[in-house]
Amino acid sequence: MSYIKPSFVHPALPRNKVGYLKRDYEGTISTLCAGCGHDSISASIVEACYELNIEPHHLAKLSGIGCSSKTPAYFLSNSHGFNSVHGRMPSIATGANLGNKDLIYLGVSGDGDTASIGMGQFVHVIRRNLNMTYIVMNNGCYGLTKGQDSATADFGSMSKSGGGVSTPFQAIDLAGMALELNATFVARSFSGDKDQLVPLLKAAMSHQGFAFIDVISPCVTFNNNKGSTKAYDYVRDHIEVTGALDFVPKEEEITVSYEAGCSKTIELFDKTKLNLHKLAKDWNPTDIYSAKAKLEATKRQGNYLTGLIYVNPESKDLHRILDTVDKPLNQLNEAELYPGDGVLDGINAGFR
Amino acid sequence: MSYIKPSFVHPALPRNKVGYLKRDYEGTISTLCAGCGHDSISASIVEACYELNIEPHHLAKLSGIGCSSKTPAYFLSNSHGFNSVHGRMPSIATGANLGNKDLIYLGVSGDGDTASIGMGQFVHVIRRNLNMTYIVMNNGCYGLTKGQDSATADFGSMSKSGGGVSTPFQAIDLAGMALELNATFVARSFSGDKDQLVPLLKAAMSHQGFAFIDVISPCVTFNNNKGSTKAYDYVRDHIEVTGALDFVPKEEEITVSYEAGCSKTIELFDKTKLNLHKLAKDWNPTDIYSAKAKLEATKRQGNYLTGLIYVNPESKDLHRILDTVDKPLNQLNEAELYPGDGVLDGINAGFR
Amino acid sequence: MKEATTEKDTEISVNDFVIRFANVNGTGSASANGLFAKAIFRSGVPMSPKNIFPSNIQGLPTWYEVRVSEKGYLGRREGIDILVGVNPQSFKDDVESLVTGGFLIYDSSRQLHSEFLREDIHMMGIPMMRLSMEHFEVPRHQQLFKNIIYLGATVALLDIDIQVVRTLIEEQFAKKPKLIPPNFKALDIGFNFAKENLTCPLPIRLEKRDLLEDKILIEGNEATGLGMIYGGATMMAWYPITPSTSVAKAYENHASKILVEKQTGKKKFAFVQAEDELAAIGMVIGAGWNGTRAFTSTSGAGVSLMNEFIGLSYFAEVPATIVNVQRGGPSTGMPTRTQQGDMMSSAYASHGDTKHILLIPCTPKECFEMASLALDMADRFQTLIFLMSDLDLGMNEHICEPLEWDKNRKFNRGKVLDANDLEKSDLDWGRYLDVDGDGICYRTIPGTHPSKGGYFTRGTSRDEYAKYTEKGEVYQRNVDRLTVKWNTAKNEVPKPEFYQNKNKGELGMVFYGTTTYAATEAMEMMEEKGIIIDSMRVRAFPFGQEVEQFIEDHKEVFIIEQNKEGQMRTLIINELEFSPKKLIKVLNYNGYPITADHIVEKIEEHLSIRDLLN
Amino acid sequence: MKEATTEKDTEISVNDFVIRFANVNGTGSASANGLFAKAIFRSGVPMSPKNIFPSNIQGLPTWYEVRVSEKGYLGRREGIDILVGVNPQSFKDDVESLVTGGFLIYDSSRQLHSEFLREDIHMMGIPMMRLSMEHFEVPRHQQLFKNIIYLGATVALLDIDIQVVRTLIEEQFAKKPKLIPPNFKALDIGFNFAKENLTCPLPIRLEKRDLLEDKILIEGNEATGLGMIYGGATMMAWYPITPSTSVAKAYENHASKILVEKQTGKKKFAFVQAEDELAAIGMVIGAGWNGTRAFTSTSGAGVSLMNEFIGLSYFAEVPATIVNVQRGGPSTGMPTRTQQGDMMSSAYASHGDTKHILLIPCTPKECFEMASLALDMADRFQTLIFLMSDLDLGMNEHICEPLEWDKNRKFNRGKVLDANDLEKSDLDWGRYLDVDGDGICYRTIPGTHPSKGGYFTRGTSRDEYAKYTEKGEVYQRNVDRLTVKWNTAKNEVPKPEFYQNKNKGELGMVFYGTTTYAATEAMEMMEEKGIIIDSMRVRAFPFGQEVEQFIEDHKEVFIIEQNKEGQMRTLIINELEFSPKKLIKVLNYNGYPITADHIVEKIEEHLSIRDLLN
Ligand SMILES: Cc1ncc(C[n+]2csc(CCOP(=O)(O)OP(=O)(O)O)c2C)c(N)n1
Ligand SMILES: Cc1ncc(C[n+]2csc(CCOP(=O)(O)OP(=O)(O)O)c2C)c(N)n1
Ligand code: SF4
Ligand code: SF4
Ligand SMILES: [Mg+2]
Ligand SMILES: [Mg+2]
Repeated sequence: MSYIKPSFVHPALPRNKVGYLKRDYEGTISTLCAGCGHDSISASIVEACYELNIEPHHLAKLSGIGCSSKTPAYFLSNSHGFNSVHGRMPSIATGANLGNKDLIYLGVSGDGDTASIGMGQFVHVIRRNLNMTYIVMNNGCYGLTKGQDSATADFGSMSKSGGGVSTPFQAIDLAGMALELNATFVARSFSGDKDQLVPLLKAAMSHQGFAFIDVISPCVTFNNNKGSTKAYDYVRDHIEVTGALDFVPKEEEITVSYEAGCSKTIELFDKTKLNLHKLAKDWNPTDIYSAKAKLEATKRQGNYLTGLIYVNPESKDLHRILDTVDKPLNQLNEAELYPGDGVLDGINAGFR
Repeated sequence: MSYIKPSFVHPALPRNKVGYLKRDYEGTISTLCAGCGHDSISASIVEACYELNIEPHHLAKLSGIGCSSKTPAYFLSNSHGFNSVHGRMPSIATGANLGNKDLIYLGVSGDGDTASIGMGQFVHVIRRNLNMTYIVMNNGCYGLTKGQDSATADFGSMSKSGGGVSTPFQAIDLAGMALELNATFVARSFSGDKDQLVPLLKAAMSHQGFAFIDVISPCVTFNNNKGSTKAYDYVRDHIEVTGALDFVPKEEEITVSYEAGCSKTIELFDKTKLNLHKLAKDWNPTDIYSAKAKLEATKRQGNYLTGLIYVNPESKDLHRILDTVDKPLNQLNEAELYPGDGVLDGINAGFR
Repeated sequence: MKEATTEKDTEISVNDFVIRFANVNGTGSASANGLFAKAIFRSGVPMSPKNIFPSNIQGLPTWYEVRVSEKGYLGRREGIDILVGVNPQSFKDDVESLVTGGFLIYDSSRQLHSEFLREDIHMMGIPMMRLSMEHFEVPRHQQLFKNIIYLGATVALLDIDIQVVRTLIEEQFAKKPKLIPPNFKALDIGFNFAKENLTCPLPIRLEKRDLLEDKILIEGNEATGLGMIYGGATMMAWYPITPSTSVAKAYENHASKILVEKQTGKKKFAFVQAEDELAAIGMVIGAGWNGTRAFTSTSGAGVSLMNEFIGLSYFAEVPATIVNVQRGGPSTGMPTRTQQGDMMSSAYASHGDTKHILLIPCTPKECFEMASLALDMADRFQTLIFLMSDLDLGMNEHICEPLEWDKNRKFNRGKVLDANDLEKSDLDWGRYLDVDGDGICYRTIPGTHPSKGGYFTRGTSRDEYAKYTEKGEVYQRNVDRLTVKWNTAKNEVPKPEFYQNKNKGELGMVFYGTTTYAATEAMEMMEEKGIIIDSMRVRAFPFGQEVEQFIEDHKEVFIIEQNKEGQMRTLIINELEFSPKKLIKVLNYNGYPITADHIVEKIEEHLSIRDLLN
Repeated sequence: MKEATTEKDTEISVNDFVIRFANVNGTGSASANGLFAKAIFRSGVPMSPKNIFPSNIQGLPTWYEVRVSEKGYLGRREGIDILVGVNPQSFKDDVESLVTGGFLIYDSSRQLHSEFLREDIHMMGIPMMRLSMEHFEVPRHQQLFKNIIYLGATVALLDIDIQVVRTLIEEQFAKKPKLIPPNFKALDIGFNFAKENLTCPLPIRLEKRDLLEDKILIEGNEATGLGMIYGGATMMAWYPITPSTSVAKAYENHASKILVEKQTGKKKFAFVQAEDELAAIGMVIGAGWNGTRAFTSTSGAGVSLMNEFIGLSYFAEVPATIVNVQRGGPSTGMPTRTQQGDMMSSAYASHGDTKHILLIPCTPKECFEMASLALDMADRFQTLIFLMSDLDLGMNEHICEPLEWDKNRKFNRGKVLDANDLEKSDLDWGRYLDVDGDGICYRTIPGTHPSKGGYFTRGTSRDEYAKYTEKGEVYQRNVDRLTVKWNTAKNEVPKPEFYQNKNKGELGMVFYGTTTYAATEAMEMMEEKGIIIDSMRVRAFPFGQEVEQFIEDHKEVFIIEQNKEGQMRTLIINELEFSPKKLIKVLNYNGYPITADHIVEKIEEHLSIRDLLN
């Protein structure tokens, strides 16, 4: 059941550059559990889209199945969305993107949806460098089916539904996987850290290619207990940050100046700039080897590395790889697709 | 079509410790293309099983679909085999292994079978540390369906069937993936290097857990041309070896002595010893971080790292993780599985 | 609006009513509701609860409906007599759902908005939340005990023995005894409030009986899980999906207690949460190939994903068992609603010419029995067996006979050759050689013999000796043998159950699974109206001689089922070659369990139209 | 053994024979065999080649069979008149496959073993390999040109115009002119050897005709790929699988030439080799959702894997097209043999109550037309369409009318609202609102309008305004609308084709797809015997009024198809509610294309049994 929110608009509410209120980026009222990390991520998405001046119909929301995959109903009501099938959102996103390169594609998935049933598609959408933002709302469990361990549940972690038995398998580190697969944008964040997540989302949506954000997002109902490494308390205590990120849209100047030596500016394809500061010293965000090493070093210390982990500013997305025309394929009409008079005659002749 | 080979046995042919001839480990005549790398791997498997004194019925062969997956017909005729469906051999192996932990499981797959349709199962069989040897006969293409690129085809590589277009995607490095997923035994070899492959196979089959061997295995029909990075010539020229491996069965002593400083002995679970020498200096086979770094360094130089890459001698396989009884589950009889008199009465009572 | 309960405009009705609890999910109401149902069960009166829950974890409307029926009608019945409405979201609809003269029990902590008033029902306010807040401090407790307060009130109103409920609470919290006193307290608060402020008991009420003997109250999925254990399944692989998840849970829970080696604590079973349904069925087939009894449980989308592997099991002839707990389709559909909508897609699953054996239980007891039977039949027929349950059977509690197991029962392992068999000098063994003429061949298990019996199992065509072939006539011989095997199965699957002893009237009725509850009730309702209909409950696919005969013997046969297309009817027409004309669809497919009223209405509709035409 | 060719014990027979080439695959014979077939085509004589190849790349037996039929019978015919046997592995079987009086052309480089001798055939040795080694040096060339040598010999023996073959060689090697002279040389070697050593021509021979007008010779898959291009498909996603791979190849090859922006060289299409079939269909659905025409092609196992997604397309009502090039099933089955074995599993694919539109072409021309029609219908009905081809149609060359395209044709995009439509003030838009009463609703494409028309597409139940719901009556309204849509489709799918103009005799015949070739031939054979059977070729599922009427009009109807269970018959019974009794199965399911003889035999068998019973 979803509720329509009251639609009274206070005249003085601020509008962004494209004329929308923050509210225009919201969705129906969430039906998730009160306190669910996923709702915080939805709020960050609303924020990021508002600040990024995205027109709602220029964005398409895609998801698989799960509590996490329900969230696209809770943000950007005016955008088209597709709640597809379990684990297969990447293929839906690929087809949609190939059909219309001009939209922004925002995919939302869960750790069950991505790391188990969806692993194959996750790997291959990375390999194709599809131009999309892919968020995993990572709670280490299967929320919607009542709390079973997912493949990102850490070895030794204990969930509420596990009956006192701790996870006996090694966790899959989705950010590590993405790096191993040469993803062109890899980040991690925490649902509770909006300050970090919002600029990451903006950077991800500005990136030309596959932008992956692994967001640790506690499940308050099944995996927020003591002993769980995906509980709010545990995560808060085990975060190590790569650096702070300032997102500077293409038309803007970098105004703040940071201490030399521990800051870095990366220019994306569309002239957007990512301004990084307070950098971890053993980390270079545009060097994938350094990123891998940093991720691993942090893991070895039992911590979550958050923030931007790696970005390839030279990234070429699938459309560039396939060399498609500039006009979206879904807008090519009969005349544009007609191979020309005589062509079929020629083809027929070739078969005689 | 498969042919029965002549069965005349020369009385003086050597037999191994369990009384079998080399021929007892062979299969029907191969129907693969003359010169196919896969046939050489089959020959190495025959050799390894013979030398390892495996009784044929103590080994089960499993495969998916593809030229590679046909090979189990070409070795170990007396062993049971299962040519299953495309990309899903790991799940078949898991079920079989859970049913009878006492057999040796040898899985054979192709790069199409594993890196595309089978990626999800590959990832998860690693995560479960199933006790099996998993060989990918890696030719960078789909042999059986006539040479399309597979996901292990290197960026820029050119296949015969590609119509002069080079691979526009990054290759998936299956050994890298396995390491990222904490596989407990990771190796790479080349179909043309029997001397390296045979001891690796023996070590893999002795390892208690998931042993992965990525074997570069040229497809002479579709991907052995100039411009292909999976062609015999190219591979031969681009190999870097981690070290030489001597396999020392549990009952034997290490007799050869190697130069100190560049050799290392690893004892496996069953007291089998892996004796490594001529070690690459920046590599420690039991340290996964060193293994990852070495693999990556080699890749950056455009080379294939071959040999044993990583082994975890403490590996605990799925049966240990699940804590199953010592007797194979498929041999538990009615008496052993009967929960006992009165148990059902108790259960019924609980539902009143 | 009527004055609460005092007026005698509702006649006294004992042990025959439907009560519905309208709650918000995730607020702890499940426990209170379950206690209510169990109290009636313990009072010896037939009843059946239906849990109508949303596909979400917390905060959405959920209903718990209990039908109490002295006559033993356990199907759903339309028309709610008593409604306990504590969910503001659904309150309006809930109030409307009551029958005229029905009783509404609501939380009067806050004044009721006039839009909710109905003149034709009895409205009984109980200030549940206020009472709870007065007596409990912690907000979480206030929330939880509110539920026990309304439970106490219904106990008083329906004249349920409060001692029965107390005992249930004691049992429930036996391991957390500290929770017993506050539960007792809340129960009393509600009970006393009702006694003091409302006229108790209502004209609709309960009276103790002894109608249930030693019957048990159990969910179908729980019984299925147990049946698999007794049937010898030592491997289960699965992937979570509603409404099948509780099969896995039951298997794991019980196996962890009763399939454990005493001395070592080690497990005599392997329980694997797979990465998806394709892997789950692959593991089951791998185990089956290796001579291990194994199964998976899933629902709609999961079965669709298993299609390729199902064909492998069928064609390579490897035993496997799938429990399909059906839910509302197509696609993700209505994951928390019930249907019998996968009959055809299961029977004919996978590409090419395939058919699969279906076993169709209707009670938890039968789930238990058919679970072990499925394992036997998978081994016996070296093929894939579907156990076709549904959400209603699987996830709701049902009253049934106690589970039984013959301790001397042997597993039917089917035709398996051991090392001695293989040694026999005159043995001309071919894996796909039909020695006995029943279409079933002898198989071998990996590891059996060092030089004999090894073969390469495959999903491609092969000859009798398991050698790969592309020869047309050899292929054809093999698939024709599969037809022989199919025909053999017809004689060995469970026979149908007849009601009214086949008196060979003109009219017949066919149903299966959970439709049975309402169908048998409908039969009696029609009998009262003078319409005699013979009935048959189908318990398996393919159909044996008895099924064919029954349909043959009747001029018109109603096929009653819970899907849109009349899928069982299609199976019957297609396999038994009956004229579709004589088989009339009676369908219900809105996701709620079918009711007897609906069946009667549809049948009468048909009969009156037919009479009109004649 | 008969003396080669001189005796006149075989009557002269012109343009009516079957010749089979028995080769080893991967040895370059495909090119020689193709030249042979094309030479006959260029001689203006109807013929049809069948490639019978193994599921492997090199070294196994492969056959190429050409039927030449002046009367234009293009189905397969049993009985081989001439066999060119150059494969030692299969030689024994090949020799046996010849009809009495037939001609065996073999490689006499080595002495023939006596076990291969047959008294009742003509044996003509040609020292192919020896001749090749004498004239060519490189071993690879010796191997290759051996094939052209036997081609030269057959040209002489059958009296084919050698100039026709020369022209074909010139065309084939237009881009590698250096290869022309050695091919000419080899051709002459064989030709001259035959002329000098054997009596040419054989009594069985070719004569030029002009029976083919402007017809073309093309594989069905090639035409399908082209049809998709003309039909406006700008996205194809696929995964390699025999026998569907060449659909993808054709689409890619042609699109790379004709769907390219002149100025920039950029592509007006996206062609993606997916990681598996689940991803392929997912991409197609994603594209369809986004208003892009897209399709995938696959076969048996692939369709099984797509089952879950097929249900999503159906229930969420997203356009998608699957080309199913059927092969021998079940499971991996016989991947290089033909069958019509996926009719049911495609028609009812996915769990729950689902049904899908099938289009069933029978010639490459129709593949071309139905490909674009499928795209139109997917958009029009907002659902998934299957184009049901098979290996025989898809991978063998067939003679058919040239492909045609009306350049003024508009794509039928179905009911799509654009920004202007959405602006209309009186618009009460609901994504699943049946405004027109045909069950088809108005959809919107992402990106259309900043504040209107956005909705959340899902595979779960929802109301008319695309809002999630679990309400039974809303669910039911929605699926009942899908039934209305289904009924609408019945009137819009391609109508059946009738042969013999429905003269309403007692007997009827129904067939579809590649079965048509043999069925129409059988019809004429039976007519000659005095048995008149009306015929109908079904071209789509669901069935329209015409299909129903035809079956209604005949007392007995034979349903001829290439699968074991009679799947089309099941669809007819189930959807049209005919009594199974009047529908008689005539089946062929050994993987080889069905023959007219087989059909006639089965029908006569039935008729004589029936007469016996009467
Ligand atoms: C094919 C299929 N299998 C199983 C399910 C049942 N299912 C629904 S959600 C879910 C798990 C979701 O977990 P996750 O992706 O981590 O999301 P969360 O609920 O934790 O946010 C499963 C298994 C399904 N819908 N489809
Ligand atoms: C579900 C399914 N899809 C597609 C195929 C067709 N197919 C057979 S083998 C193969 C590729 C094999 O490639 P690879 O695993 O690399 O093996 P290789 O032949 O190169 O050794 C494919 C796609 C199939 N058998 N099943
Ligand atoms: S169950 Fe967990 S993941 Fe799902 S909504 Fe509740 S808190 Fe969030
Ligand atoms: S096609 Fe390639 S992979 Fe297959 S058998 Fe031939 S050489 Fe080997
Ligand atoms: Mg999760
Ligand atoms: Mg390969």
